[in-house]
Amino acid sequence: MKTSAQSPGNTHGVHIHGQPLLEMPLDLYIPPDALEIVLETFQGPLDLLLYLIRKHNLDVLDIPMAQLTQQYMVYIEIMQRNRLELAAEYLLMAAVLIEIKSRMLLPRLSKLVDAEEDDPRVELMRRLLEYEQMKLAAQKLNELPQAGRDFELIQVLIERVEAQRLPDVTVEDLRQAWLALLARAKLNTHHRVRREELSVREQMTRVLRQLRHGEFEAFENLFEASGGIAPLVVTFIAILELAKETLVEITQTETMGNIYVRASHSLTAE
Amino acid sequence: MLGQATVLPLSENPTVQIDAVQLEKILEVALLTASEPLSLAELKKLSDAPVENHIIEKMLEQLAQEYTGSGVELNRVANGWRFRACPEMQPYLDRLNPQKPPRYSRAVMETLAIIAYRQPVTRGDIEEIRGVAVSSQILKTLETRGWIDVVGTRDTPGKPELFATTKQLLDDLNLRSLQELPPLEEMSSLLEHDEI
Amino acid sequence: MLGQATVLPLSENPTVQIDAVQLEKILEVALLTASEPLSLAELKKLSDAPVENHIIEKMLEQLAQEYTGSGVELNRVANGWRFRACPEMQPYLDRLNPQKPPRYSRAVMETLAIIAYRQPVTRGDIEEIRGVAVSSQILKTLETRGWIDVVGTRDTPGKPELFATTKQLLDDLNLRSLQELPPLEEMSSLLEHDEI
Repeated sequence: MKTSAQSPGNTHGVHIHGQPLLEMPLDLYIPPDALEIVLETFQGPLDLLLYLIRKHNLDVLDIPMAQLTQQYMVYIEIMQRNRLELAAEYLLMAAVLIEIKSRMLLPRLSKLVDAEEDDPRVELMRRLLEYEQMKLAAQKLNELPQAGRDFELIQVLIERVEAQRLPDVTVEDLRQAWLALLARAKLNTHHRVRREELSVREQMTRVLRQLRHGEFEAFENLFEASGGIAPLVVTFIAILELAKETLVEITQTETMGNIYVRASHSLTAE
Repeated sequence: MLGQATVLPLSENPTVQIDAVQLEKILEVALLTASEPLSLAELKKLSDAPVENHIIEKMLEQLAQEYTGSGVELNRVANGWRFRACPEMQPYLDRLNPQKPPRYSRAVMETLAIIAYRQPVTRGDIEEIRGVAVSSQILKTLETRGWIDVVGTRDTPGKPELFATTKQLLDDLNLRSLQELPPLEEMSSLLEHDEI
Repeated sequence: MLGQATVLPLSENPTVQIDAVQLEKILEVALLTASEPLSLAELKKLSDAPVENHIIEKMLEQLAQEYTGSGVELNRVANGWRFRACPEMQPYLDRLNPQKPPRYSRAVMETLAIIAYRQPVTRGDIEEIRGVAVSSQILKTLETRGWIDVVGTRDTPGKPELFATTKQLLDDLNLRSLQELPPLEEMSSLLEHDEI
């Protein structure tokens, strides 16, 4: 595993900004700034207690409560004197320590009870060990290489070179659009939506398309004979409709002569 | 791509020793991880010892060469050098990132519906039915898509163009003829009743 | 890395013909371009014909092998396979992007450790172990990073939320499962240790 900036060498001592904190004079003058940094570095009363225990080489299984409590109180006092924002947890822990200490002064009432179970320090010991375990786990976790911090991820560009993808449309979309129009048209009652044969419209378009060249086209050429009678009728109606809308011109030079059709205006744009 | 790197004369100054294999490896990784093209100036920062431009360029060309035939290519672009996936890999990559196709706006769809059901129609007809102006952009969108075209002009003042739908539209909708569109009768009956 | 691909028996079904060289090339490009790890299920989509998992896995292992010694490695992480730059390349890459992501505070890391090793846990559980209040900011930091999320609530008064770590955390730490996290220090070793 890769080592990181966090000192992995001595994982048990208290580290302040990566440096093991070996000296913490208890009764001597401490530069207030340094102390502030130190105190802010503690993660809470358990962290401070652990520091004191490890620093003074105390036995976690047999904590000398008087000594520990006294040292803890020194820190609390310094914190208060420096008007550091003192979390309530620190004061609560002070109370816990004093309580344990006082209970240990009391004579054991029952000799039947197992000494260890009766030890008022057991719960504190359990908490200290559990916290220390997690504190060390956090250090190790932090030493694991992290994406973005200790290694980069590969990401090669995908360049979308093809034409922009066009929307898909289904018949249903078209139907919905039409329905929306009708719904709106219904609100504007003055607007008339005529019932009409779509096939006629289709034939109108077909005929117009055929006449796009602008020249006269023989009338009969506009019909597709292959489809049977119905399409012929529809085409005929379509041509009449086009004439009515003055979209086509129908001419006949002589009676019974050939009928010619052409678009009213050839498309100059085409 | 490792192992094929040849030793290049990295500098005219013989006292500066640069590990060409190592530098090419670093250039490759930097280019693979970069989110933007890397300029020569940036790439030069990767070398422990000063390197001249043409040395770096030669290395980049060699690197590009090594990737020839793979699905990835090293390109020189305006801002520098960068890797990209070859365009022909796109169909495969699209399987992983299915992009949702964009949708046409309501205005576009309604215009298309009017042209489909009322063809041939002028822009004025469409505006009358929709009750709002139809922007040129909408008609252009549909024309570019090949779904509508101009089939004539109406013999009225201004000679407005008549729009109709194309066979392309039918193909794209998987229809054989306009008659296969949802019938208008159904629509009108909906209108007569009180649903919607 | 092209050219060294060998032909693998791609399917037990001999009628299905798959171009192994082509498929390996596609896998490589897909992995190089992906922004997230790709699962086997996703990688299988890249094949034109159905391929079995173990064939794909064999190809991926071969691909990983081909990159050995380069500055890039193909890893299997919790969410699948992905390429990353080797950590030893980081000092060079940092020259291009000098601003490093901030390191997390001890409070954040301890909270993360408790969630990782004791999950699922409530905020109350975390506070009990740490002996101090856990600010919402800490949990938010971890949630925003995508490293933890709420997996449920405990059936106690107040219905506190239960936090757990995500696959994203494992991916970012280049791990396949929670079991690959560093083992917890044994309680006994904590007790024995008496020196500083």
